[in-house]
Amino acid sequence: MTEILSREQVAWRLAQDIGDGSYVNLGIGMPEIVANYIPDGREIVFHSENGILGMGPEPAAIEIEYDLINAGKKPVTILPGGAFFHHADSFGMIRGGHIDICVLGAFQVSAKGDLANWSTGGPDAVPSVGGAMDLALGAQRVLVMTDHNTKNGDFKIVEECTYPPTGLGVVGTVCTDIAVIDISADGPVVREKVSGLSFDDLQSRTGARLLGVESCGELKVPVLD
Amino acid sequence: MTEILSREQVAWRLAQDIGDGSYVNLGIGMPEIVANYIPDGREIVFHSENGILGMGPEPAAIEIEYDLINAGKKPVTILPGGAFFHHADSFGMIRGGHIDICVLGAFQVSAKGDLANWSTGGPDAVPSVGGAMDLALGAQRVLVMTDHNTKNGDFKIVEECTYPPTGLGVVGTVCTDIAVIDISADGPVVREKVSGLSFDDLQSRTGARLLGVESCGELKVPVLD
Amino acid sequence: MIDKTIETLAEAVSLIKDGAVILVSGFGESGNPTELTHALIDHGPRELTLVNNNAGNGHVGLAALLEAGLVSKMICSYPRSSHSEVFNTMYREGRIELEVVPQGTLAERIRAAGAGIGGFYTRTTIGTSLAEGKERRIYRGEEFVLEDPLHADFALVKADLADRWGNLTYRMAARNFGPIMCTAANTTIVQARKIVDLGDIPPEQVVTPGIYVDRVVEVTNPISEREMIAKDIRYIGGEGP
Amino acid sequence: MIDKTIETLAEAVSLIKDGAVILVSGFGESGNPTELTHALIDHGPRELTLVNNNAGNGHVGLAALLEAGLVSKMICSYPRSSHSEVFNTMYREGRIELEVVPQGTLAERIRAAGAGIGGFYTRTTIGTSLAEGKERRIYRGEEFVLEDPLHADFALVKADLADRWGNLTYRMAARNFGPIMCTAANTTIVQARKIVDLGDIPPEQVVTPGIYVDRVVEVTNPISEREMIAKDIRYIGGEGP
Repeated sequence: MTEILSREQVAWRLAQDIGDGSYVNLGIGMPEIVANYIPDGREIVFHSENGILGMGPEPAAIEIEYDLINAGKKPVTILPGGAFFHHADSFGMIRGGHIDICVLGAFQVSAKGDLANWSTGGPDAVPSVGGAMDLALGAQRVLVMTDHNTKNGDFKIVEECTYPPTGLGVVGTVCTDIAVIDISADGPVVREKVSGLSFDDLQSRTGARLLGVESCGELKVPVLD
Repeated sequence: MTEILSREQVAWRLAQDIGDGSYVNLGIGMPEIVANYIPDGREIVFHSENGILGMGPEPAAIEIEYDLINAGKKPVTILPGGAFFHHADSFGMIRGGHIDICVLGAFQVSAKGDLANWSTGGPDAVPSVGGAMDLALGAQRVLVMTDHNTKNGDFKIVEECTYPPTGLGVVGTVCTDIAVIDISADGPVVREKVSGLSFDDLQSRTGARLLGVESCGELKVPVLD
Repeated sequence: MIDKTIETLAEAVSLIKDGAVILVSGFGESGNPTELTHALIDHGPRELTLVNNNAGNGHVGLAALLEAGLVSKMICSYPRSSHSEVFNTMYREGRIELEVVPQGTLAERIRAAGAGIGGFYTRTTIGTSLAEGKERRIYRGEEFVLEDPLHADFALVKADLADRWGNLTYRMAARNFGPIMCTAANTTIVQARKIVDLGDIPPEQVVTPGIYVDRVVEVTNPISEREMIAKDIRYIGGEGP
Repeated sequence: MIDKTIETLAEAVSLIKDGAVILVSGFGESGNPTELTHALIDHGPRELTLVNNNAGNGHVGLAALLEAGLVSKMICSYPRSSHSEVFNTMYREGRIELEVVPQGTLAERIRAAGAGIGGFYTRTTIGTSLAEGKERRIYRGEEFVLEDPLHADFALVKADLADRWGNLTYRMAARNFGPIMCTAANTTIVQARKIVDLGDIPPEQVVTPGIYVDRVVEVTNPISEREMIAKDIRYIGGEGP
C-alpha cells in the first residue's frame, strides 16, 4: 500500500534539506509550516519580503503586533539578531542572490525547472504576482513544496508548463507527498519515493520523464501530529 | 577705484542668495567658508557627500572626532536634527535632485553654463573627479564661487570651456570678486558689479559677451575681518 | 527656521489635485497612512493614480478611497487578497485600470525615481508575460529587462517618530515601502505617531532624513485597519472613524 | 549555530588569493579597515584590484598595501590628495592601473552589484570625457549613460558594533561605503570595534544585516590613520604597528 505524506510530513522532509546557518524565505501558505520542522541544533535565519530577517514564530494572541507581520500578512515575532529594513533593501537581498533557499508552492514545475506558481491565466483572475518572480529568480536554490498531482489527478510535474511561468529553469528540488525529485541538467531525477510506490507508478503520476530508477531511495518521514 | 572682494566677502555675498530652509552642499575648499556667512535667522541644512545632513561647524580641537569629517576630510560636527547615511543613499540624494543648492569652485564657466572644475587636462595630472560631476548635474541650482580671472589674468568666464567639462549647462549663478552673474538662456547676465567698475571694464575682464548693462546693480558687501 | 509640522490632516493633504500620482506606504495592514488616506477622501480629488503593494482591504483606507470613486488606476504587485472585494469588483467591472509590477521591481522603480536613476536592468520577469515588449540587455551571459523609474506627485507615508525637520523612524516591519516612497515624490506627506524635539532621534538612527519630507502631521493613536476590517467598519467620510 | 566571529586578523583575510578584486571601506581617514589591510599585507596576495573612494594616504593602510607592490589596479573616484604620494608615484611611473569613476556612480555600481541589478542609467558624466564609449538612453527628454554593477571577490569593512550573526552598526560618518560594500562581495570580512551579544543591537538599528557578512574580527582600539600619517609612521609588516 502506498503511503501518502501529509502536508506536515512534506514540510518535515523539506526541512531536513535546509542546512545549519541558511538564510531562508518561506513562501506564503503551505511553505510557512516548514519553519516548524527545522531539525534541532540548526540555526536558520528566516527572511520575509516586507523587510525582516530573523523572523520568529507566531506570537501568543496577547503579544500580537500588527506592525510585525510576515509576507502572508500574519503576525510573527522577531528573534534576537533580527533586523528590519525597507522594501528596496529587502528585494535587493533577494535579487542579489543573498537568500540561500526559497520554498515555494507551485501549480506546475517543468522538466527543465521552469516554475508556474503565480497565475492560472484565467480570464477572470485578478493578476497578482507579488514577490514570486523576484524570489524564483533571486534565491540561490528554489525548493518547491506541493502535492504530486492536482485534486483532479492532473500532473503538476510536466514536460512544459501550460500555466504562465514565474521563472525559467529556477527550481532545484520538488518535495511532494510521494517523492523528492531533483531537477538536473538532464531532467527530473527521483531522489526518494515513498515505500510501496513503484518507479513505474510514480512515472505514471508524473507528466515528465523521470530519471533515477537505479539510484532512488525511500522517502521516510516520522509520524507527525 | 575698483573695489575687489576678499574671498570672505564673495562667500558673504553668495550666502545672501541661500534661502531659509535650503539643503546645501558646499564644495571642497573655498566654498566651505560660505557656511560662516549665512544671515541670522535662516536655518540651512548642510549636506556632505560622505553621508551627513545637518553638518555643523568645525569643532574645538578637544572635540575632534575622526569619524566625523566632511567631504574635504576636515573634522566637523553634527547639529540636532542631523542624520548619517551610506554613500549610495548620499549620492541618490544628490543625483535625485534633492539638494537645493550646491556651491562649487570653477576653472571655467561657459556662457551656456557649462562648468569645468575637475581637471585641467594636463598630461601629468592624476585624474580625480570625486563627487564633482554628480553634484554639478544633481543639485537644483549650482552657484559658482571663484575669482573673476586667473592669477595670470586669463578669463574664467568664457564662451566655450577649454578645460574638460564637469557638466553641461549646469551653472545658475557665478559669484566672483567683482560681480554676480546669472547664466540665463540668452547667456550671462550681470546682476551686480562692484562700484568703480564700468560695464565695459567688466566685459574686458570676461571671455563671454555679457548681458544686463541696463539692469545691473551694485555689488555691496560689508567689511569683514 | 524649518518647521514641516502641520496641524491638521485636512491641511496636510490640501495640495493634492485631480489626476495626481500618489505613492501610499504600507504592506497588508502594516504601515498604512490610514488617517491621511481618509483625509484625502474628504478632500476629494479625482482621477488619481495610486501606487501601493496591494489594492486595499475591507472598506477603509485605500479601499475606501477606491470605493469613493476617486481612483482611476492602481499600480501594485498584489491586488488580490482575502479582503480586496472593493478592488476586485471595480476591476472586473472595468472601472479601474491595473498595472501589475513584481514587488521587487516596484520597490526598485520607486527607489530609482528618488535616486535620479533613469532606468535599471533586472532579471525579474525574464521568460514571463510581464517582460513582453521590454528592452533587453545581456550582461555576463544573463538576460535582463529594462525598467523605468516610478516618479510620483505625492507620497502619503506612515512613520513612528518625526521631528520638525522631517526626520523619520518607523516601527518594526511597518517600515516597508515608507523610506523609498518618501524619496520618490515631489511632495511627501507623513503621519507620525509622535513628533519629537529636534535632536531626539540620534543621527545614526534616522531612517528617512528630513530632506525627503515636506509635511508632517501627528496622529497619536493611529487606527488599525486590521481591526476595522475585522469589525467590518466602513469609512464614510467627514467625521470618522 | 551561526558564529561568524574569527579570532585573528590573519585568519580573517586568509582566503584572499592573488588576483582578487577587493572592496575596501572608508572615505579619507574615516571608516578604513586599517588592521585588516595590514593583515592583508602580511598575508601577501599579489595582482590585487582595489576599490576605494581614494587611493591611500601616507604609508599606512591602503597606501602601505600599494607600497608593498601587491596591487595592480585601483578603482576610485579621487586618488589625488595631500598625502597620496605613494599612489601618485606609482601612477606616474606606470606601475599601477587606474579606473576613475565619479563618486556617486562608484557607490551606485557597488550597490547595484549587491542588489542584483544588471546595469543602470545615470546622467552623471553626460557631456564629459568619462562618458565616452558608453551606451546611452534618452528618458523623458534627458540623456543618461549606462553603468555596470561592480562586483568583488572580497570586501574589507570597518564597523562599530557586530554580533555573531554579522549584524553591524557604524559610527557617525565612518558608515560611508561600508554598508554597500558588504552587499557586493562574495566574501565580506569585517573588523568591528566591539562584538556584542546577539540581540544587543535593536532590530530597527541594524545598518548592515548579517546576511551580507561572512567573517567578523574584533579590533577594540582601531588605530587612527590620520594620527599615523601625521606622525609619518610606516607600516612595515609583521609585528606592527
